[in-house]
Amino acid sequence: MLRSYLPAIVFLVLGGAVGAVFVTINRLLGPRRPGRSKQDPYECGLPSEVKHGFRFGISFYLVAMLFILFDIEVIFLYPVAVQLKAFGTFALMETIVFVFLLSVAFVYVWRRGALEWR
Amino acid sequence: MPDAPGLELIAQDLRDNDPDSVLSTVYFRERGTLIVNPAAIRETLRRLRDSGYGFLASVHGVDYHPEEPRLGVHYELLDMTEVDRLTVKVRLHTEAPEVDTVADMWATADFQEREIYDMFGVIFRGHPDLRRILMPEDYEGFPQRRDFPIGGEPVLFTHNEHEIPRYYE
Amino acid sequence: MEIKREKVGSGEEFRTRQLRARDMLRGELEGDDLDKYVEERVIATKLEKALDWARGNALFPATFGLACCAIEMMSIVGSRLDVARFGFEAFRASPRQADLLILSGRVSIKMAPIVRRIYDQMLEPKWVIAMGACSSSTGVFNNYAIVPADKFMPVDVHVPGCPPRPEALMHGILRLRDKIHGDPKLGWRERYGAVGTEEELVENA
Amino acid sequence: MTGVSDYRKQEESITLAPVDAQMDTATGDGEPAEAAGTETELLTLNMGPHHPATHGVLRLLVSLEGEVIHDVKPIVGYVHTGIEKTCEDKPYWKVIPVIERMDYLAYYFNGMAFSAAVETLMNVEVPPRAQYLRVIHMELNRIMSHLVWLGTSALDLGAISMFWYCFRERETILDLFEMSSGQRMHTRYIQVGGVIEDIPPGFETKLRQFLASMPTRADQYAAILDRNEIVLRRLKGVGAVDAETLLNFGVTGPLLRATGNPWDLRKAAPYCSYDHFDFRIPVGTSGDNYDRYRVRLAEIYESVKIIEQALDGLPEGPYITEDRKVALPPRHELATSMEALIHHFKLVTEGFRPPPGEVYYPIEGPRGELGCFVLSDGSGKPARVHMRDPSFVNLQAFPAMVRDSYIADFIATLAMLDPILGGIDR
Repeated sequence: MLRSYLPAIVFLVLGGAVGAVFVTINRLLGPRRPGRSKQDPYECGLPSEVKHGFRFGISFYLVAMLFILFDIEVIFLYPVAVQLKAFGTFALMETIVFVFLLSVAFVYVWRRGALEWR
Repeated sequence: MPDAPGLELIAQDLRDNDPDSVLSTVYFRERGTLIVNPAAIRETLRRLRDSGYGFLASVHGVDYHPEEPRLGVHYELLDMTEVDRLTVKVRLHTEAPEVDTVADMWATADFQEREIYDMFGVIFRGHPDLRRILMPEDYEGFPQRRDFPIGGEPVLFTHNEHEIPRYYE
Repeated sequence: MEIKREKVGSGEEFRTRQLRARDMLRGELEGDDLDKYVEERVIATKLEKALDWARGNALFPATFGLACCAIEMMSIVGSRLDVARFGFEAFRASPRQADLLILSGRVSIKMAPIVRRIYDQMLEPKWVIAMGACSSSTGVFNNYAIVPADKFMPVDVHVPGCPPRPEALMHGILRLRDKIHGDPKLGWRERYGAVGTEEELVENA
Repeated sequence: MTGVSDYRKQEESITLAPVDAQMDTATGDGEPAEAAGTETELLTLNMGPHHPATHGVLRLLVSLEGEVIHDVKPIVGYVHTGIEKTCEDKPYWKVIPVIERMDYLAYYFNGMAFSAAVETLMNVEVPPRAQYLRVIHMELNRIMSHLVWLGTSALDLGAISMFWYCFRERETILDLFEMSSGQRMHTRYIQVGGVIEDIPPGFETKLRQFLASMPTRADQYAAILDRNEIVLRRLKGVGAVDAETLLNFGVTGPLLRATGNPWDLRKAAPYCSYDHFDFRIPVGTSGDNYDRYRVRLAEIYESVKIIEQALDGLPEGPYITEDRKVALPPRHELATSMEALIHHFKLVTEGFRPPPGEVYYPIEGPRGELGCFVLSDGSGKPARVHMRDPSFVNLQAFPAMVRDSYIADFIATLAMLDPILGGIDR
């Protein structure tokens, strides 16, 4: 069972290794002179007053939700696209229904005006 | 440009309205200048604007140091239809450098009056947001007055290299 | 100080190197030939020198256009003076991603604390080039409003000129690169045999 | 919302547009705003001095409602060099290098404004060849200024390749400046009484090559940007202000001409023999960002036309006034005539002394009316030099352009405003 997953595992290990190497090298070799004003948030050279407890507008949250909703849909299409020959026409019909359902959701959201950026 | 008689005509009908508004007129290099009493500046400029000088090109301050009413504020008016320029000048003493603002008549005067306040210390009564524009907010002194030292570092020559502390002392 | 001219390599020596490289590629090079070949290619160096070599060749300048020198700084990115040939093309906007601050322009007293804060917020290792006469000394305007960069910031390279030609700024950047690589060419001190006449500061004399 | 830091207490007097009544922000540090309701709080942000999109050290205090701009407060002065104070301490002909560093993209115009003011002060008549040379160099400088503006604004909109095209043209123009005056920027070519040097022999051929290639290059820029989908979406109908409010703000130059008002000092009050050339004034229709872009691009073609006519009709004669009181005598005369030596000595040591008086001389800079006010008290040094800088006045109209627009349009409008901070802060 492990054989077929080997490339994916090697891929994951390599990715993690490269990321770790870059972080540790910077931490080890980079000169470290912590300064008080180096920790301050950078706001074009002036001391920043935006405290982290700041409340954002609702439209940012709405757009994030819509993005997640429609972007995950693409992820579901990948496995089907890779093995389309093996699954045959049944999978094709399946994905069409899936996409149609989501497009209904998309039209609803569109008509309700959630996509208006204000 | 309003030629000499034209300038006198303008001064004349300003005086008809308010006798002591125009103190004197100067005609130099084909350019007319009206020297106006500081109290009547708003009325004069409004009247000139209605009579055609609708565009205020520039408002700038001048320090005539030796002459007594030291601080001067110049208003460069421009009549875009007849391409006619006129300068209106106001002379102020340093003890009470107060004059009415024209920022509500021309929005262009907002920044320029703030610069005059910043550089010469002329206070514009009624200005929406009179504070320093070019110098830091907490700067003391008005840099462009003639008695303000020009500042900067003295240049090191052989004769004064011992009096001036080197940069590392 | 006369200029010595040596030939790069006479014809036949160049031929032998070509043949050895071909044998190397075919894998037929053995014995001491192989050792000599490898020795020439590998330089034994300390980690620090390798780091300096890497840092020197990939400085990310922070776009810090103050005044007229900024226009000349912009033109070194242009096509005639391509600073990308030396690896300095990526002008970063935020101090977090930059390690070279080119102070191009005049620093007024209202701007000095901001320049100092941005210098503090840059990550180590960081270098500063004071471009133009105004940031090195007060330049043309020796008056109440201008502060020379040395007064509030450690500066590595001063580029004279008002504004300095783009080639002068490029020369300044390359001179900084030599300084990072640890062998700062002393320029006129070498040309006129004045090595050793550097002015020592009083506190560390 | 945000506790007030000690730095802001120093600027306590900055008053932003009052937040709409029914919304109250957090009072003091720490307590959350109870009845803020669904209304989003205003985020006060500094698009501060060190920012890639502000075309110099311009600080914009922006209060944002989500991504919509509620109010903008431009705060300037971060590159204030006290140039007008420095001018009062220098003889007249030493003032020109200092004046040229004010609006560092229009240095020929600064030199011209100051020299023309001093010439009217002293009633010096500039020979026709000098006037034509001044026109040639000023129009080249206008093209260069528009090219730098086009390069950096297209960079702000994302068209990075435009930066390289425009700076390639700029290099050819700077070569011409270097040929005629020896220096790329701040050339001090225009002097009181005329120009410093006559143009070298090879200048005319190189200039003709440039004039031949510039219109085709400008066509290429137009082909890239004019009907580009992104540029149209970003610029069309954005930041439009009607001519009336612009005039009230004192705005002149391409910003005013974009709204359809053909006010251009070269046509309205011709100076320095501009009336000898026929050229047209490009005028927009609706005054939005797209018109400002098209007006400036069309001005490049007009400037090329002016230079061609000036080069064809370049009169012979002296390149600087013959009046020895103002201009240095030629070097070879010093060996022979005593008067030339005396004039030379007097000019070099102390400079000339204009009669007491004051003059305000406006000319048409690349960004609007650039007026130089010179007050002389009869001594060798000017008593007061003031430059009415177009960028300083045009910046006041900026809040009116961007209120209730998105941040992206804010950046595009700031790019089209073409502020030069050296001119704003003097």
